[in-house]
This record gives sequence, C-alpha cells and structure tokens, in this order.
Amino acid sequence: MRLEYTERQKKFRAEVREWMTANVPKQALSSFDTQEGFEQHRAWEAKLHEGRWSAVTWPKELGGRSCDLIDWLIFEEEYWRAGAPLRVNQNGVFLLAPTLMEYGTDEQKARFLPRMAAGADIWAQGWSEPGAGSDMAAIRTKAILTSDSQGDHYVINGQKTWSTRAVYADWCFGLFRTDPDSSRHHGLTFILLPLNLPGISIRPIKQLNGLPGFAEIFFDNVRVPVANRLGAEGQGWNVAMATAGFERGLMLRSPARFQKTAQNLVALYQRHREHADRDPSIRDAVLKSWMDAEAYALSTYQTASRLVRGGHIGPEASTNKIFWSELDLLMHETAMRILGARGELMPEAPEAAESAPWLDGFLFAQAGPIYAGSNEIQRNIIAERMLGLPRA
Amino acid sequence: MRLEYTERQKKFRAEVREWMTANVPKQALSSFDTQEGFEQHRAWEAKLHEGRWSAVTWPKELGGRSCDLIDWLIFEEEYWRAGAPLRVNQNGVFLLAPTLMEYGTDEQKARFLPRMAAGADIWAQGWSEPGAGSDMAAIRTKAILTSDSQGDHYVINGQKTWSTRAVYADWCFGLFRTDPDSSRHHGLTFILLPLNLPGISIRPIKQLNGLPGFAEIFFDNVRVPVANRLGAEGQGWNVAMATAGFERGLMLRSPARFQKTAQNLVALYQRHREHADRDPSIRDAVLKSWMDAEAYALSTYQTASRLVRGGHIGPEASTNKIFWSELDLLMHETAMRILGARGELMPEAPEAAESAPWLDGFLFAQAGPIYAGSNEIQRNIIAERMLGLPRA
Amino acid sequence: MDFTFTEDQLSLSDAIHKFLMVEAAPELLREIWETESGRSAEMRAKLADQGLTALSVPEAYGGMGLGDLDWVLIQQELGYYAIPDSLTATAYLAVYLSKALPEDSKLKAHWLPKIADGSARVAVGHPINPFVADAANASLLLLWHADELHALRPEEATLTLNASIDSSRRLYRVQWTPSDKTRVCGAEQGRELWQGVINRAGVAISAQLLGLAQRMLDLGTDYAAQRKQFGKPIGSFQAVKHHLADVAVKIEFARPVVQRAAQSLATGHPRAGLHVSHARLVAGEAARLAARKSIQVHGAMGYTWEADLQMFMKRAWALDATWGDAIFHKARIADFVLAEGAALGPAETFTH
Amino acid sequence: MDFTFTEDQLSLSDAIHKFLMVEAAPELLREIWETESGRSAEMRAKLADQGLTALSVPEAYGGMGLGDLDWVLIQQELGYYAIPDSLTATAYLAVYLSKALPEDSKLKAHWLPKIADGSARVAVGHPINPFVADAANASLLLLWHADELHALRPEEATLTLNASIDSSRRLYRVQWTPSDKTRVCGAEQGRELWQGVINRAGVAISAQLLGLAQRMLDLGTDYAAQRKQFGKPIGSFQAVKHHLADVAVKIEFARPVVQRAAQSLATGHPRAGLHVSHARLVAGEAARLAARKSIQVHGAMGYTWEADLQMFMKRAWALDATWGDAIFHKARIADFVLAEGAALGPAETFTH
Repeated sequence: MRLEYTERQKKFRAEVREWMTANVPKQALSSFDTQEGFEQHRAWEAKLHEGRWSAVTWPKELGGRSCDLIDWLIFEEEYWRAGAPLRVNQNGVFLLAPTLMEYGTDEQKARFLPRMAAGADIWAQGWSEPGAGSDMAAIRTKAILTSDSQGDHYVINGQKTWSTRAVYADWCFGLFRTDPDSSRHHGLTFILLPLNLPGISIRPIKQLNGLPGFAEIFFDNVRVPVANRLGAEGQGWNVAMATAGFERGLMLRSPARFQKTAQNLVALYQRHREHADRDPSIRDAVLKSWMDAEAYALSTYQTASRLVRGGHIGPEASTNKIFWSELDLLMHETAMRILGARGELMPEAPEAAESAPWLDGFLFAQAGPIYAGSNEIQRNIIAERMLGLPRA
Repeated sequence: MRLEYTERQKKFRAEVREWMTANVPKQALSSFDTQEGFEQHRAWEAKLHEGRWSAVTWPKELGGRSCDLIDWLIFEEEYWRAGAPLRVNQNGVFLLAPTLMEYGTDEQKARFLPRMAAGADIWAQGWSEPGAGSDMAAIRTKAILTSDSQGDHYVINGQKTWSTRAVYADWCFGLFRTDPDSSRHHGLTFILLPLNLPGISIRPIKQLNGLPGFAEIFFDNVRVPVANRLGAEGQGWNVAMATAGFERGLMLRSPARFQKTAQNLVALYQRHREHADRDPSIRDAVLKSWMDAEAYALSTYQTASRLVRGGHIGPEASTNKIFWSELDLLMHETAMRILGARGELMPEAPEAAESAPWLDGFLFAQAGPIYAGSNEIQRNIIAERMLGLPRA
Repeated sequence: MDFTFTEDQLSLSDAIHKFLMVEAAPELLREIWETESGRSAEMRAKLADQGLTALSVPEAYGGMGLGDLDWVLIQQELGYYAIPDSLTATAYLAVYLSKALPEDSKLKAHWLPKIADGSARVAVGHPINPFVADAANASLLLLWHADELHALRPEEATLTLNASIDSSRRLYRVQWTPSDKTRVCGAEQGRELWQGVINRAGVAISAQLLGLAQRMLDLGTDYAAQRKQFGKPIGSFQAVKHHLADVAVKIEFARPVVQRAAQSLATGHPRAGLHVSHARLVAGEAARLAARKSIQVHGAMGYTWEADLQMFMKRAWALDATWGDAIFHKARIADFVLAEGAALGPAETFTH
Repeated sequence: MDFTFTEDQLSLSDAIHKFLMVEAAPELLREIWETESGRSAEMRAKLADQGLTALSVPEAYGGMGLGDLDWVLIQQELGYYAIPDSLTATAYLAVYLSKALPEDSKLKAHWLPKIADGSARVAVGHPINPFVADAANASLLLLWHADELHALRPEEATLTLNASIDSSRRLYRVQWTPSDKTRVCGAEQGRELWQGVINRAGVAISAQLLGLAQRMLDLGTDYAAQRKQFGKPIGSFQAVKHHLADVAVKIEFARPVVQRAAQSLATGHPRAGLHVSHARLVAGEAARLAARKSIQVHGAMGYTWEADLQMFMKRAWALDATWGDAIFHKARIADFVLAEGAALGPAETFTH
C-alpha cells in the first residue's frame, strides 16, 4: 500500500491543472439540454480533444493518453476542481467507447471513436422502452435483418424512451430485438445508428426543470446497415451488460464530482452558519456529506488500485450506485434546507445567483436513485449476487 | 373539538395522582423476569386492585371504574408520571380481558376476570410456535376434542414459543388447531389453560439481558376441559384477531410511557450537554424524541376521541406499531450515545446508577420492531389494507 | 376533552373536496401555471361561490364568521389540489389582520366585504419571507415595517419578479417607503398581530403540506398499482409497498399535530407558537418524504414535466420554506424543550 | 498510489481467519464469557502460537516487527470472531508505548519479550475511558497521569469491577497513586505517545467493528436463507433482502476508510487523527446498523441469549463507545472540516 502519488502522477496532475486553469470557460455554459448549450458543450469537447483531454483513458492512437484508472481519478479531480463543464458526450466516451473497444471491429473503431473523441458525434443511449424500464429484458422494438439491392440491413420498428441527450445528439446506441420469436435476454442485438435517418422521429421529454434532458425515439421502418451492428447477432444482451456494468460501477460517477459538491456545501453552510446552527441537524448533515464524499473517493481509489492490478468489478458495484445517489440527495437536500425560502427561485430570478445551481442539482439528484438501474434493483442484486440470498 | 379536560376529568386526574403519590413504591421493584420481582409485581397488582386501579377501563362490577379511553389516557399519564412499576399482568388485563368480555360466557367472565384484576392469576400468551412467528396462521399445536368419563375436554400436543411471562405466570391463553385436517386460519380454537396442568413443561428462554422474559411451552397430552374454550370451536382466528388488534393498536402502548422516556432523555441530555453538544446530531435526536412522543400522544387522543364517539380502529393501527417502536429505538439509542462508555455497564456495576435503566430499555427497544407483528408485516398491512396495493 | 371535528366541519371540507376534484383537475392547474399572473379569474370565482373567500370574514362584513379550526380542514384540501390562488393570504391572513383593527378603520370597512365577495386579492409581506407572493396581482398590500402594519396599493411600490419553481405563486421583491399615510396600526398592537400572522400562515402551510403529502402518496399508489414490470404491478413488490407505507405512517402522525395547532390558535393557547412549529416540522417532513418516495415509485416518469407529480412536489418543496423555514421552526422547538423547567412529559400535553 | 495490501499481508490475515474459524467457534466464546476472568489461557496460547502476540514487537525483542497496516487486517478478524482476549491492549497498544522508550528502559527489556511470547497481559488506562479493561487480569498496568506514562502492577492499585454487558472484557475503576517510581516517561514525550495510543486503539476498534458488522451480516444472511415463513425462506422477501443489502453498502464504504486510517498511522500522516475519527464513525455506524438489521431479520430469535448474534451485538455496542465515543470522534471531524481554509474538495484526499 502506498497512498502517495508517484512523481509521474504528480507531474500529470500539474499538467492537467495548468491546462484547465488556462482553458476552462470563465463563464458557465448554458445547460446542454438547450440547443445553444448543447453546441457550447460540443465546442468544449472539441477543445478538450485539442488538448488531448477528452478521453484520457483511451489508447494514444485513438486520441487518448492511455491513462490508467489512477490517472483518470487524478484527471477527474483536477477537472472538477477547476469547475469545468459537464460532459455532454458521457454516453459515448464513458459508456459506449469501452464496449466498442471490446466488441467493435477495427473498421467500427476507426469510424466511430475518433469522431466521438473530437465531439463531432455526440451519442445518445437507447435502452429503455415504454414497457421495459427496470426490466430491460422486456425490450420489444424490432430490428429485422433484410437483404435487398442495397445490401444487408436492419429494418427497425418500435419505440425507445428515456433516451438521454437524444434531443440534440447525432448518434444513438441501443438494444433491439432481432429475433421476433425470442423472449427476454435472447434474440437481442446491439446496434448503432445516426438519429437523422428517415423514419426516425424524436419527441423531447421535459424534465423536472422544464428542459428536454431525454426523449422518446420512434422508429418507422428505419433502415440501418448491418455494418452498424456491434458484436454478433443475438448477442446484444451480453454486449450491453458490459456497458451497463460500466454505467453502474466505477465509471459513471467520479468521486471528484461529489467531493466538489461537499466542499461547496461546507462553504454554503459557513456563509449561513448563524442561521443554520439553530437547527443542529444541518451541521451534522454537512459533516456527514464531507465524510461520505471522502469515503466514496477512498473506495474508488481502492477499487481502481485493484483493477490496475488485474482485479475485476463484481456485484459490489451495485453498492456504488446506492451510495453516491443517496449522498447526492443528502447534499442537495441539506443545501436547500440552508437556503430556505430562496431555494425555490428559478435560475432567471434576479436574486437566484447563490441558490440556482443548488436547485438544479437538487432536481437532478432526484433522478439518481432511479436511473441506471433503480436502487431497489441494486439492492436486489446485492442481496442475491453478493450475499447469495434466494431469488423471490 | 375541545382540547381541555372537563372538571370531572380533572378531578379524576387529581385522584389518580394522589393515590399514586401515596402508594407507588419508593424503591424500584426487581425485574418481573425474576421470581422475586414477579411476586413483587404481583403484590403491586394486588395493591392497585385495592385502590381499584388495576383495570380502570373494566366495568365497575368487575373491579374496574368503567373509564372511557380518555380517562384511561389520563390514568396512564399519572401512572407513568409517578414512575409506577411495569404491569406484569399486561397480557391479561389489556389483551385477554377485552376479548373475554366480548367472547366469554358469563361463567368465564366471573371465573377469570376478578382474579385477573386482583393479580391472583397472572397470564401468559401463547401465540407463536417454532414454525409460526410472523405467519401466525401456520399454527400446528393440536387440541383434539375428546369425550370420556370426566366429560368433554381437549387433549393438547405440541409446542408454543416466545410466550411472554410464561416462566412464572399462572395461566396461558392461545390458539390451537382443533381440526387436524384444516389449514391456515381455519380450524383454530382459542383456549385458556392453567400452566400447572400435568403434561405441560416450560423451558425458559433467556433474553438479551439474560433474564427469562419468555418461554417455550411443551404440551404432552395435556387435558383441558372444554369449558376453557373462548368463543366457538374453529372460530379461534376471529377471536384472536380481536386480541391482536388490541395489541397492535391503541391499547398495548400508552403514549405516557414514551413521553416519560422523552422527558428523561431531555434531562439526561441536559446533564451531559457540554459533551453531547460536540455532536450536533444528539441535540437534534433529543428534540425529535420529544416531538414524536408528543405526536404519538396527540394521535392517541385523537383516536380515543373517535372511539369514544363510536368509531372503529382500522388498518391504520399498524402505523402505531411502527411509530412507537421506531421512536422507542431512537430515544434509547440517543441515550446510549450520550452515555458513551458508561452505557455498557450491567445493572449491578457500582457506577451504573444513571445508565442501567437506559441499557435495559435499549435492549428491550430492540424487540419493539419485532414482536406483536414485525414492522415488515405492519408495512404490508398498511400497503395492502390501507392503501389498497395488490398482494404479492 | 374531545379531539374530533363537528359534523358541520367535516361535511364542509368533504364538500370542498368533491368540488375541487371536479374543478381543479391537474390539466387545469397546468394551464394556470402557464399564465403570466399564475391566477385564474374563473378559479377565483368558483372558490368564492363555495364561500371560501368569505370563510372567516365576520358576518357583519358579509362573511361566514368561521375560525382557525374550520380553516385547517379546508387548507388540507387546498393542498391536496395544489390550488393556485392567493386565497390563504387574502381570506385568512389579511382577514385576520383586518379584523383586529378598530371598527371605524377604513381598511376594515372597505376591504373585508371585497374579500368576502371574492373581488379583492391581498398580498401579505413580512421579513420572515424575502419575497411577497403575488404582490403584482394584488389589489392591496399589507406589509410589515418595524412591527407596524402598513397598507398600500401595488402601484405605490416597486416590484421585481423573482420567479419560483412553484408556478402557483409569483414572488416579488417589494421596495416601498413607509409613511404615516400607509401606517394602519402601530408597533405595539402590530407585534402581536404579526406573530398571529406567522402562526396562522404556519398552520395553513402545515395543512396544505399534509394535503400535498396525501396527494403525492395517492399518485404514487395509483401509479404503483397500474405500472407493470417483471410481469406484475410494481405495487406488489415489497420494496414499493414499504416506501409508500412509510409515507402513510408520517402523514398519520403529522395530522393530529397540525389539527391541534389550529385548535391552539382558535383558543389562544399560550404555547400556540410551539404547536405551530411542531406542525410545520412534521408536515414538512411528511411532504418531503412523500415527494421522495412518490418520485421513486414513479421511476423515470416521475422525473418528467408530464407526470402530474411534479406540480405537487414543487409546491411542497417551495411552501415548506416560506413563513419560516424548518430551521426557524426547529429553533422554536429547541427554545421550549431545552428551557429550564419546561413542561415536558406525560400529563403536560394539554396543559397551559 | 496503490491502495492494495501485499500478498503477504493478505495471506497472513487469511490464515488467521481460517485458524479462528476452527478455534474460536461461538460455543467456545460462550464458555469464556462465563468464566470469572473472561479470559482463557488456552485461547491466549493459541493466539501466541499464531504469532499474534509478537506481531509488532521488534525483532530484537523476539517479535515479528510488523506494523499498523498489518494489524488492521488482523483486527478485522479479531472482530469477526469477537475474540475475548486482551490481545490488542497487550500486543498492539502496550507494544507501541514500550517501543518508544529508550533502549535501556527496564520496562522495554523486561516486558517486550514476555508480550511477544504471550506470557504477559498488559492493561492500558487513559482518562478517555472511565474504566480500564481487564486490569485485574493483567501482569502490568500502563496508565496515564497528566500526560505522563506510568507503569505498575495491578496489586499496587485498587480495582473495582464494573461489569459490562460485553462479557469479553472486564472493566475496572482503577485508583492508584502516581509517583516517581511508577513514572516511565514524562509529559513532553507522553503527550504525543498518548495521542498515538488513542489513534491506534481507534483503528483497532474500527477494524474490529468492521469485522463484527460483517459477522452480524453473515449471521443474518444465513438465518434468512434458512428460516421459512409463509412457505418460503424469509431471505426471499424483498424487505429482508434490502435490510441486509443496506448493511453490505455500509460495510463496503467503511472498509477503505478504516484501512486508510491504518496506513496514515503507519506513515505518520499529519491528519492521521482525522482519518482515525472518520474510521471510527463509519465503522461504528456499520456495526450498529448490522446489529439492528440482523436482529430484525432474526425476529424473536435474535432477542434471545441463545442465538449467537447477541454476543456480537453486545461486543459491537460496547466497543463502539470506548477510546473516545462517537461524540468525541464527531468533534474531531468538525474541528477539521469547519476550520478556516480546511483542505476540502477533490484533489485533497491524499494531500498532507
């Protein structure tokens, strides 16, 4: 055990810090759930790419820096420390890319990854369907393999929903039922497709904050070339589980994000301490927030160290999801309690400068225990796969 | 709505207060889970009976005072305010007696109730069996109706467990399977029996605190006259549900008990405030304890008022069980946190004077969410019967 | 000792419940939320028709002369239906303030009848709130200044909109100049009056939060009973059942606390402020838990603008922090419980 | 940066785990709990055979010369099996104190070999604890007085037993008279030494609490998998699953905090005290939750003396309040987090 950074790691951190200091926009970008903000964030992805920071864990030849997970944690710490923007291409860079690298052909990697790293293609995900939320194996949208004069292609019919980023994104990945007689986990295939194909229509879904953070995607005889299939026909569930594993586990939520929030919460508390101390539960929640953010960071460093040494993530990844989502709620609820009657102000209100980011985070935190496998599902996984309790 | 006591109620309160002041033992009695303490508590029941305080809600002709529920709440407030002993005959006076009054014959009432009120017979309950805990309908202990020269009687074989007070008690009531071919709620009968019958053996079960608060009762061809049946043959489930309803609902736990604990907790906190305030969660828990004890009292007064006006208790009684058991845990956990390193002392330790009652209460509080229908069962009842959600 | 409502009280609130079920459907709320003022003349007219604007206006001024205890049941209904109207400020708080004025007060004679017939809207401002709700839309502003009560027209003040996530209220920063002309009542009487306003606002909010909690519980229960996953309604899963059961427990034990606080105001109980703060805390907790559990049960659907739940959640979150946030109310509890010789313990619940 | 243990460290703790599984079964614990001293010479001999008494004694004194980081994994095992022996006070805390003394110290030369070979028991007393555990049973008492370190024989003090619910320790009030004869080290060096003891006791307790939490989780899981109600194992009910899953989450996120605290002690990190207090709080929370959920899953059985669970619960409750209760440790967190210019936020986790 060595809980100090190497000289190389320290130099890497210094390099990130220097670049971020010079390049992070001074003015916060608009939300990427607006057209304007989306393009601002796309430009930021391109800027990151210029500095070779858009996908640091990718191999160098694909525009990354071949960072290991410890480097990635350092990068994330500096990224959040600098107050850099949210990553509009998270679905692509963090979720799809590892799957593409594992299951994609060389042609597919060359075709998709460089454009993804550069922010040229922003990706949406297409997992859920109206009848398939927590129960993802209930997918019904069909993609039927067809041959004609233009070659082999899938014809897709059906509907996806809760597709994050889909309102403005360029591409989408998801699972489709290629064997119409199959059921549950069988007969599904992982397919990549551009969102501007004929037959696709997109209906934005407004979130709590009024912005369209996700969308329904309707498919009406949409033709997708067979070359857009990732992995083998009918093997989609296995391919997708790799992605879902990344989403649930280490990769989706870097500890730096929560540590930054905890730090901001301490500062908020300090500014309002005289009032806040009249309710002792506030101070206690502030201390707990810092401790839990720190614990989450330590846990992540420990997991990363294990992975660097060749270990694997098991069902204990489900504990991550529960921990960070409850921590995120705790921190934002506490902030709202400190802000009191100012917490309700919309971002455009003249006196909302201090409170608006907290309200936005508070609303977003509500989704934490729901998306990427609800916390109830995660608790089932822990009980059944980690503790070995019998299924119902 | 009138939230003030009538002159009659005030006079009643004054009468209770005066008697309690004069008669409550200055020295705490030993635990009624010891032979010595059991007899001390029996003597206290007799003393209460002398003052006509042992069963105030019973009709006057049975030794009670025909108190309505509001009077009962007043009585309980004064009882706890005075620091009077726990009621060793709670199973009898509060659980069995209302059922006896509803389902018993005149002979049965005359035979059992006056002795119960006087503390001459102390009652144990016999609901659970090794395979029938939360799932009470799984009862298997058989009571087969038999006729011989000595008349009709039941022959009982099987085993009860978690029978509170059974180690020292005189009588026991419970459910037995009288139709051997029946299953679940059918074919059960409610029977009363003395614990000194031939064929009965009792194995004390030690609780967390080392004292035998409950017992296993083994039945080996135990003969019980048919006159000891309460209600009709095979109707035991309905008869028992009335009792279980009392247990779950209003009667088992008077708010005064929790208000007394909350008051003691505030006093404990005040004595140790300098230390305790270094952890702000303590103070918050103290305030919450007082608020919740008060809320429990208000809720009970509201229910009592409704019942006095002819209302009924429904499935919302399940909310009571959850509320008081969680409150009791909160209060005792908080006290243990305040007591710190002294909390672990056994009652006989020379320096345990302040802490020992809290440790005892803390251990007892652990049972709260478990007995009388676990809190998981209560939540199912609330969801299914109060909210109308579908059964699994 | 009788902790029940009269048949009259229960049947009035029951009638309002049934009325609002028809007249305040979520689709209508959405429409009103989208308007510029956030108010609807039709909705106001219907409330007036039901007598709600006249509820506590003295009979001499065209009202029904009812009191705090009558209001508390009505407020539960206003919460349940998230009614977007300045009814509480106008017909409860402003009436309470006006009633206290001398019989010859112009304010009293002029405004009470207009409140009763539904034609006036009054906004009430006190520094415990940084903003005054619905000030621009009001016919009259009743404002605190150094414990005095002042009355003015919105045109006499500078109003700056500070939009809230709860679109059923429009918040304004109000800048104005107190003068002899605007003063209606001095600090001596005003001090007590403003305490009365804070406490009445507190009970009204608590009751609305109770209603909101119940509505969110009902929405969650309905959704759970219908929505299927893994081949059965999600409401048959124990985790979902227990989420909702926890909400039911909170509501069940908040209700009597809120109703007692109303009665304490009605009877002038010396610890009314304590009772109100207790009510605020437990009702706020119930509403926050109901929001959290209901959105959890709704899954992703609960996170959308389209699901009705969002309106009730936002209303609950916002309301819970006005007229004293939880910190303010917790401090009032602490001041009582931790005072030397505090009347705690059994037998003290209803003492004075 | 590498947050993993070496193969040697892992295989040592694994060997101890397997050893104790056989040698420290619950039936044996019960027997030892019932004895007057609460100690077993056989158990002690077996621990010494495994090298545990010699673990951090320097090689020059017959020990293995291992450190804080090696101890932390062993302590998890001692907790998991609720080992009733004064091993931690003797072989970890007393060794730490002795090692700091000058090479010519009689104490050092006399006692370290005896500790290493398992023949000595040492009790350590500091006013952060009202009582000294196992004082009557010790060969030597190491006691605090005005930041000095004193050494005496139990016979030189008056010991009053204060029995604990945790029968794996016997607590004594110790009355004694400090003198030049008993003083081993002055206040200047002693001050830092005693901080070191508090922190090492803190890590040892945290690790034991982790082990206890894991044991209670395992007991609950086993019970839930076997016990049937309503025709199926109760572990197939979602409510039971989620109770136990919550415990698993707590343990999972307490473990790295505890292990980091050990490493901070090993490397002399300037914020080691903060890390220890953090470890104490999260490990205590995990153990308390494990106790609560495990007893709940056990149902009435968990409330009995007969179920093994009771020993682990009592040990956890008691241990959690020694060497600084949660209030003490929370205060140390607050002192750091709320200080002006505190190093919070990302990139500060491993700074100095």
